[in-house]
Amino acid sequence: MFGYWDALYFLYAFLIGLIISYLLMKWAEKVSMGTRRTGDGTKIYISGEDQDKVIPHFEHLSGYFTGRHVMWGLIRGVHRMFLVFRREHTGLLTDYVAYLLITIAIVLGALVIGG
Amino acid sequence: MTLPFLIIIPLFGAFSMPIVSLLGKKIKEYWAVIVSGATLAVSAKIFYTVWKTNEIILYTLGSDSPIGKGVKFPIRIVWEVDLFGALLALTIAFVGFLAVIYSLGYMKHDTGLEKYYTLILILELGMLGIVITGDIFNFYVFLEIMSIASYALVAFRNDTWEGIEAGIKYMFVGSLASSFILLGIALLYGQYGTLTMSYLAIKIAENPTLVAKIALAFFIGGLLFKSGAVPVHMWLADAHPAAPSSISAMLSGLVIKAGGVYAVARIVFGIFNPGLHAYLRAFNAPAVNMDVIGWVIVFFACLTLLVGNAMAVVQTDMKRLFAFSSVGQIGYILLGIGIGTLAYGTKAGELALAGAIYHIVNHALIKALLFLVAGAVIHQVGTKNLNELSGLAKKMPLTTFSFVIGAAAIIGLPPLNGFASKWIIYESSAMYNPVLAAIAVVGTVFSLAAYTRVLFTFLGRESDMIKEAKEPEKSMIIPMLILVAVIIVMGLLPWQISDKIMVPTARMLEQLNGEYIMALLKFIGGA
Amino acid sequence: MIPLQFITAFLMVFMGIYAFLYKRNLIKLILALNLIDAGIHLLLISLGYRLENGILPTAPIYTGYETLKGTPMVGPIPQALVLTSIVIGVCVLSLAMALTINAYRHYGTLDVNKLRRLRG
Amino acid sequence: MKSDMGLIVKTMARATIPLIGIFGAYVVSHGHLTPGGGFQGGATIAGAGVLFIIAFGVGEAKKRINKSLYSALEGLGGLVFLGVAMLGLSVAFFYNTLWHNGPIFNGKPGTLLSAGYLPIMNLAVGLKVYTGLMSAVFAIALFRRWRK
Repeated sequence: MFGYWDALYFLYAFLIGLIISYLLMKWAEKVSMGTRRTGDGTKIYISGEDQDKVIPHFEHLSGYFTGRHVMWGLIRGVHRMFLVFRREHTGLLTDYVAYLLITIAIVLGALVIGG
Repeated sequence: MTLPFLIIIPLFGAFSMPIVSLLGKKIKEYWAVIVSGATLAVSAKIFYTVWKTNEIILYTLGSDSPIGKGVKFPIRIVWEVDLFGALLALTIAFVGFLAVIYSLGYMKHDTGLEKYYTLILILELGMLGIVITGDIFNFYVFLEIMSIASYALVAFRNDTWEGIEAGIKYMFVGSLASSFILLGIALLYGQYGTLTMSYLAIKIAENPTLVAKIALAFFIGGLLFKSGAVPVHMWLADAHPAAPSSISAMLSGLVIKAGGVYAVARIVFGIFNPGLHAYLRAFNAPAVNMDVIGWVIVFFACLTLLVGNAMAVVQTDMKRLFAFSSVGQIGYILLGIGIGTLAYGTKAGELALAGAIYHIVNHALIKALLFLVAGAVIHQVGTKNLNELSGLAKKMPLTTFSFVIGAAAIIGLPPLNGFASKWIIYESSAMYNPVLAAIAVVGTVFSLAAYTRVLFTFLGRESDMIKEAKEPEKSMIIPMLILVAVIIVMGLLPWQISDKIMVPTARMLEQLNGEYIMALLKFIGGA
Repeated sequence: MIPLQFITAFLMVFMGIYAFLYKRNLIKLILALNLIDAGIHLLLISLGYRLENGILPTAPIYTGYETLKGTPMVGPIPQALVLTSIVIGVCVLSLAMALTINAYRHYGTLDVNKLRRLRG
Repeated sequence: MKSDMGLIVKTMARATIPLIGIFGAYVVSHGHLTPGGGFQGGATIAGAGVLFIIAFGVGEAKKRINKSLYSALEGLGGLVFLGVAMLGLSVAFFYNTLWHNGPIFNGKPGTLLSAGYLPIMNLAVGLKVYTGLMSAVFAIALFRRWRK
């Protein structure tokens, strides 16, 4: 089962992984620039795009991004996703009906066009 | 013939419940236990028969042959039980039996109990009917019996606003979905003039028109609602927490399986067989492109397992968390069925179907256990808010132990039964398309996060709410411990069960040689 | 060429769906549910009613002496199906009424958009 | 809890309730010969019951209607239906053994004493539907008094 071409397959998977991680890094770089809250109203500026508000002892982070940034970016992204999902669950009967009709429309469209 | 007793016994129990309840106060509860126990025995017998002989049982209502007088096609209602149906009937009867025993202690303080037990038996009857029927209108009737019983049971505690609101939402949208299924049946009947599933399969293969495709779309749409796939999962998250916990265990463990994914699998593989249509297309004959429906199911499955498990992470209500986790697990089952449709006839497809069937059984047991645990906590402590429940482990050790086993099994830790089924689904989806396997693993990560939260809550510092808590009574502990024992035993021999039961079941469902149709054709004779 | 009764049936279904999407009163929603069911019943019952050689079919009641020789019969199966479906519809209707009364008791309104305490 | 209905309504109700009941009984018992059957006849008889509740008020109905008896009768109707369906179990569930070789109800088609188990089933279903619908309507009629 495991043959010569499977090695190429792993290479292909590895390349896709590299591309995905590069995109993830770019995205995290963009997302993690900014603020995050730590407590009552205090904000920490991880990367100083706003020089006036950079808190002391964190200046060295300006212009850099680290693994921590990626992590923060991921956490913020996931958190935003949760918020979107929760907001989507409105509890309105009309919405439930609309989702049911949309589902049936998707299946119907797929089957009529491709079936 | 033992097959009709699968319907007769719960029906008899439900009809005789008002009369029995006149006799005494306690008798109706024991009567419900006896009736569901007898159903369990019958279903075990049927499962053993089908598994031993490896043949499909075809039973005709009202006569000894499904063929009408003077005509060459089936006109009677038939029940057609293959291994998949028999396995699900066994699971349904088992979990239903445990839920009835659990209700003895859990529902002790409620009124109107004879209606409760009548409805619970009717719910069981509807699900058993769905899994044994071979007639599509009969399927609709049993689906509606099951649905109406579950609407009523969700709203059973009508003195709370939660049950009523969840019941109304479930009922209105659920009836709309049922109407769409009926519309699909009407279209199929108008086009092909028959209602027997296996004969319908032949007729559709002879002349697959646009009407058949539209009917298939209505079926799939309505049944995705009934199984709680993602854009239409919201009733599930509302209804399961609002119902009494023994009912939540049945709803989450059985109803979304029997009325949802089982029916999807039966319609996709029984009426529109992918192999049959691929064979027709190879000869340039008109056929339904079943790959499209496979990709539709896979699409909704991926959505379901991501969103369901992710929503479980952010809940504060314990039963709501379990309900969203059910949505996520339905995603795995649908993924298995979708890959089974796409990779029909190959090793990956067979494995995926076996994994889906295995996961149906495993999830029914595990989620029933988890909801029973939640019910025990609610019964003893009076709240289901996770923020108020910390430190339960010291006060209720047996309940916490059951929860730990259930949580570990549903995440898929190796020595327990959830691991085997999930592993088969990952493996087969990786064989078909690695991206799908990656999505499935991401879903499991969310699931792990959700259950870790509950576990930390149970093991944490003691809060004020639980100072007085103690273990529930025996009739509630025993079903939980039975489920724990079954989960551990099934976890110890995963591959044996998979090879002996699940793979033959998947083969029979897949019907590479058209066994489901052949069982009927035997009567027609060379048609 | 689509027969008129099929168009009517689907029109009824779409009217029900419209009411489901745009009406807010629970009683109207129950009516919408029944309207959809009635549309499907009309579709089903008209499936059994086909002209054969230009002769209108008669009801399939066996009385032994009244049936005209050679008169086609309407399909009996759709009638049985519709009857079953009507019984199911009555069950759903009565349960919906009971739930609506209970909802009015808890919420003091029949507006379905006010019934949204379960969310998130 | 006195009824608000006037003399005309009450008199008309007194006159028509037996007639509606008789017509419903006719529909039930001739279910295998003419259009109709257990469900339709039972619903018709339940119409008479609803007319009773409307004309004479819930208070009067409460005295006449025994809820647990109705519930037991509903169960009895279901049991009779199930039992008749099980008569032919040696061949198949729902096998019409009375029609093929039974002692009763196997007369010439078109007469009242024919059609095997169908008349018995119609009677059972009629009983079940009448008592079930009456219980439902009665429960809903009692319902609006939750505040008092």
